[in-house]
Amino acid sequence: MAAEILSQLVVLVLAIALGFELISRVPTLLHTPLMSATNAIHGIVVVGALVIVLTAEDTLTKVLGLVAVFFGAVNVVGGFIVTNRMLEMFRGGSRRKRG
Amino acid sequence: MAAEILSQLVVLVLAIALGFELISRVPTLLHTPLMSATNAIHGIVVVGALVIVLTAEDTLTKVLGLVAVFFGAVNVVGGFIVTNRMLEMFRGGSRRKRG
Amino acid sequence: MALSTGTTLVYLFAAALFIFGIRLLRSPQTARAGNLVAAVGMFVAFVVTFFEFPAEALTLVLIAVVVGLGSAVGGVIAVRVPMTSMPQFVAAFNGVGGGAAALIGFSEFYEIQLAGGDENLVILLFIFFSILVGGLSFAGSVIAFVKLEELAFGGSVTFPGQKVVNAGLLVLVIALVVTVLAGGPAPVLFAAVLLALALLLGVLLVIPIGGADMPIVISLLNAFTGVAAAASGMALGNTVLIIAGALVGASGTILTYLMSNALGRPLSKILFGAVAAAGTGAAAGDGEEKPVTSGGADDVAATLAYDADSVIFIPGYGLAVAQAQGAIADLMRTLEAQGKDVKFAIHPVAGRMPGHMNVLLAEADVPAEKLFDLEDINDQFAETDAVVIVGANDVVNPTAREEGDNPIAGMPILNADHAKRVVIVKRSLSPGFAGIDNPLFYDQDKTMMLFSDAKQGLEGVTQSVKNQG
Amino acid sequence: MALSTGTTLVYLFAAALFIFGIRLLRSPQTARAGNLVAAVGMFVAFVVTFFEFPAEALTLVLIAVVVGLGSAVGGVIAVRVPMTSMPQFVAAFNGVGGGAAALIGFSEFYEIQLAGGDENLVILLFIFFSILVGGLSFAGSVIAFVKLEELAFGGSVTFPGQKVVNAGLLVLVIALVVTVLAGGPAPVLFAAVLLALALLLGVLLVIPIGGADMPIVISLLNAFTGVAAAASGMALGNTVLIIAGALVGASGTILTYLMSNALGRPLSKILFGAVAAAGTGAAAGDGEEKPVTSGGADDVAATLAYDADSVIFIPGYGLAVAQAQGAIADLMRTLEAQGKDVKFAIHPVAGRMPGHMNVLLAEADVPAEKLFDLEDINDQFAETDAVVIVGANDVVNPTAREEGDNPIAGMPILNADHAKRVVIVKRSLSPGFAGIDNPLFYDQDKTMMLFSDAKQGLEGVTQSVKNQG
Ligand SMILES: NC(=O)c1ccc[n+]([C@@H]2O[C@H](COP(=O)([O-])OP(=O)(O)OC[C@H]3O[C@@H](n4cnc5c(N)ncnc54)[C@H](OP(=O)(O)O)[C@@H]3O)[C@@H](O)[C@H]2O)c1
Ligand SMILES: NC(=O)c1ccc[n+]([C@@H]2O[C@H](COP(=O)([O-])OP(=O)(O)OC[C@H]3O[C@@H](n4cnc5c(N)ncnc54)[C@H](OP(=O)(O)O)[C@@H]3O)[C@@H](O)[C@H]2O)c1
Repeated sequence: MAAEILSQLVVLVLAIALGFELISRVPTLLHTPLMSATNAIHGIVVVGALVIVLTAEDTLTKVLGLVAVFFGAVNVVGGFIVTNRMLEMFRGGSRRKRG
Repeated sequence: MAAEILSQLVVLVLAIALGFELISRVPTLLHTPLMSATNAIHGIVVVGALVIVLTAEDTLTKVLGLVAVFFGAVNVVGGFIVTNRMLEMFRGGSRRKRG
Repeated sequence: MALSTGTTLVYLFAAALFIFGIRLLRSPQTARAGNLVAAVGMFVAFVVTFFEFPAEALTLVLIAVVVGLGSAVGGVIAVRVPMTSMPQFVAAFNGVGGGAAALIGFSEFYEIQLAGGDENLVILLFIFFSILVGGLSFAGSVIAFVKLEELAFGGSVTFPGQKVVNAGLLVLVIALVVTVLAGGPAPVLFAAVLLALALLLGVLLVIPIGGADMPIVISLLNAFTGVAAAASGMALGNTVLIIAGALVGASGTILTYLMSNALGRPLSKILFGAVAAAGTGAAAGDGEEKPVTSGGADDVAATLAYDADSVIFIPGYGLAVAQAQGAIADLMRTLEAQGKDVKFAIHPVAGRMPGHMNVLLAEADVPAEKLFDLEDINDQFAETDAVVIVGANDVVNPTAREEGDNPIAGMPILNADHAKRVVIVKRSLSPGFAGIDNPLFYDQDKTMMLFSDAKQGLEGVTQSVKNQG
Repeated sequence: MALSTGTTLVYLFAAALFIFGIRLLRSPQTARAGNLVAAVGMFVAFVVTFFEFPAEALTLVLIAVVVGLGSAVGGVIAVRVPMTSMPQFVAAFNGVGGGAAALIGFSEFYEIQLAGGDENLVILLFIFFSILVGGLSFAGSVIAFVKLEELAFGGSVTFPGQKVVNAGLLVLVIALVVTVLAGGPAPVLFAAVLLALALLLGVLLVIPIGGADMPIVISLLNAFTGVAAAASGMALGNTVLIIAGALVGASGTILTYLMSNALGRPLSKILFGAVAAAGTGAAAGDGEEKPVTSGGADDVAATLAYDADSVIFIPGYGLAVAQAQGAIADLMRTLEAQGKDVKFAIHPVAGRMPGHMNVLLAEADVPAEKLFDLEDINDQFAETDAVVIVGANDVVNPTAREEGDNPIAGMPILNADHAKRVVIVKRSLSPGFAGIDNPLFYDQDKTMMLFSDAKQGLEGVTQSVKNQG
């Protein structure tokens, strides 16, 4: 078990370093879409919530897990669509005309 | 065992991605020192060689391991010193006058 | 909970898609593709989880319903929300994510207690961390949403002793965690209390922050949710949660830093400034009536047509509200047809999100080479005949140059006041986002106010220029 | 070989130091600190390994001796080697690293065979990979070293059917690996043959590559060694090897790409160009004597003192060889004292490593703002009275502008030939690195050759300018 946590820790550290590097010098223009996209990506909690529901031994956990799945789904779907809408406008905006 | 390899694989992939990000836009000026510094860093094989020697069951492996340790030590020590010499010159070069 | 080889590989693939997606998001040309790539990663990770943990039909149905509901809610909101309300809905989506992380942490803790409470200390720490940070992010995002939608808590809400209360809460949290880890009684109850405290902390952290700083706070809360997701991933032993969460946590932190730099507001000042200065709050206007020069569309048109060879447009939030991007592009073309030199000066924080103006003007087919950043154009105002400020306020407010306590002190502004003539198109003398008065309005020699909705006002001016031309 | 918690954490710390070190290396101000940080990481990882795997005294003594020897050899070479021979010694250090990785792979394989040969397939694959890539990198680096030290294999060595031989070798390698994995006979022997083939491949890969492309090849081999180190880390289950190796493998690949772009030589052309064109090799001069205008120090001084208000210096490899950085700085100051405008044009690949000239001139206290990159200065030559080219050749060779097969075709060059007068200080008419003749020498109206060692020549000119001034 300890070995598993340790290798997770290594993964965690590397991913943090990678996260820092990925967003080094982005144009101001893209700050909001990037925030919005990463916002959608942390919707990955929906997977964690799913694991809780799928492995739950107790009803309370299952219910809480389902609430979390709901939350996560809102986060993911809403997040990606909003980001896409923002980015759509960068192309000259012929597709969608709502500002 | 398979689980261990898998988590190593995750680490490998993340480290590769990180390596790519780290060297995105470096000034030409620093290409050679960077090459030289990363050259020193892969001298980390000296640690692998050490592991071979320290865990060797057989004399042949031990000898090969020792050769590898020697190689690794040359790589590490030579690499870092050469890099340092190159970089020393960027500061106006009052310290060392050999070109 | 060691995962199967297949699942681990698929999770790794999903993580790689997230990384690649974020890479693509760094350039405007590839950003949409990047968003799509990340979404595919999400889908893949979601689907494979069902194979890893088989469940009975009822559970699957429940999940399907809940996911359907969540997607519908998220999707409908995301499609409907007007561009100008984006920040608060990003906050909302972020909040539910944080809430999910907190619930995951709590559920996992509960299950561990049911199974006998015997768990690795590090895992327990990560569980508490996800409850705490996730809960904080949830509550903070709710407050941010409420503030931005102007439902309540307008401006900076402070109360005496806020600092002491916050510090006390933190101590309490630490004490709670230590008690549980040391094997104290009623761990589940304690975890529930921890969650409650986290929510309270989230409220207290965000409530004193003024609206102008909200986008930065949202970005910070976004990073928090990432961190909470990574922590819950550590607790569950789930690689894709760890990687995606850590990516967002780290990149969100950097992004927050970049944004606060672009807005000229150091993070510490945003988070603790209002609390430290509790009570001093900037006055939103002193009630006294001061005289201004105001004119109609014809007056403005005359100024532009006869007195100006070079014109700089400064668009702001009001342009977005009035959907006047087409109208301003028309005016640009009309003036150019008369041989005038027209440029746009884009302040980095004009509007309500970075890039807001660029997005709007791109929509109206204003060529990108006509848009100039603050640093590139600020020296040119002195040689410019006329500046037309449309629905912008804070970004041209010379008060920012003054030292002191005002909410925009130190923010770089566009030097509109250096131009020979200034035209300001807005509906009234009411202040902008930062809630402070703008001395530029009252420079009667230089400034002409055109009190109008931005779209109608600009259309009137264009018409009038054409008639006069 | 699961590592203890302490060791894993220390390895992780060392890996973090490598990452942080590389970050610091990206900017000239912090680069030295970055190198130091990485070295500390290396030291930490090295030391903790002894705690993880205790050994008897004899082994420790042996290791101490070997490490001492290796450090001494590496250290002495590194301190002694002149700056101009850096590339070949970087190649040498890289080669031994690759050799070590290959030996690790081979030893690990041998131990596995001794223990019964029962091992995970993935591990075996990584072992073969480290033998193959490590061996290739070793042999390739040796050849690169030999070429750069001009010990043998000058120019591009090719033979008919080289492509076929290479392809055949590759097929053989794959066949070998498959045989062993399928449980064929004599696995250790096969591994040894694999190593031998890897060495052969390394030789064949590098031997056809001309000297001008060597730095890029060294960078590529550097990436290879990183990859081999990562593979051996996978085989040993050693995190720090995996991370450090992968970092170097990936960053080395990018760096190779960046360098080949800076030199205007796509990688595929470098690696396979010579083999494809085997036999066409560029002629190093046609033996025919062509007339040139040559002068002495006084002639050059007169040109500079009376005919030129603006002067551009173009330093090259010869400046480094002659250690004439101080002399050229003196001449600069002397001319400036006479009110002339002096600049330096730095070609990105002048000298023998990127940044070579910047390093040298910094050493001589030439202010950085006098150094101009190719793009920034190339338009100014036409308005410049005199250009003084010191020990440079390829970087001003107009042949590069011609289409065709010559080794520098397509490389951007400094437009020295656009200036009114050109002075070239070098010892003879012999060609530069690329081995091709330079038409600029023979432009008798414009060009004056000063046949001299760069240092003596420049000192003479400086003296003469002072006397005349
Ligand atoms: N870009 C970002 O990332 C971001 C994010 C959050 C906050 N902020 C903050 O937002 C502010 C942006 O400055 P800004 O100058 O763009 O905007 P502003 O200071 O908020 O001023 C906008 C002005 O537009 C006018 N307006 C509203 N509706 C209008 C309409 N239909 N037609 C014409 N005018 C209308 C308003 O005046 P009337 O009511 O009189 O018409 C208001 O004074 C800054 O304080 C910035 O810090 C920026
Ligand atoms: N910068 C890099 O990263 C890098 C790396 C590897 C290869 N290269 C290649 O190296 C070349 C660099 O071009 P370059 O113009 O700097 O150098 P070059 O073309 O190699 O020419 C150098 C010239 O210096 C002269 N020289 C040598 N010793 C001298 C001395 N003591 N005093 C005066 N002159 C002396 C030589 O002529 P004499 O013998 O007649 O004196 C020679 O023609 C390019 O082909 C480039 O592709 C560059």
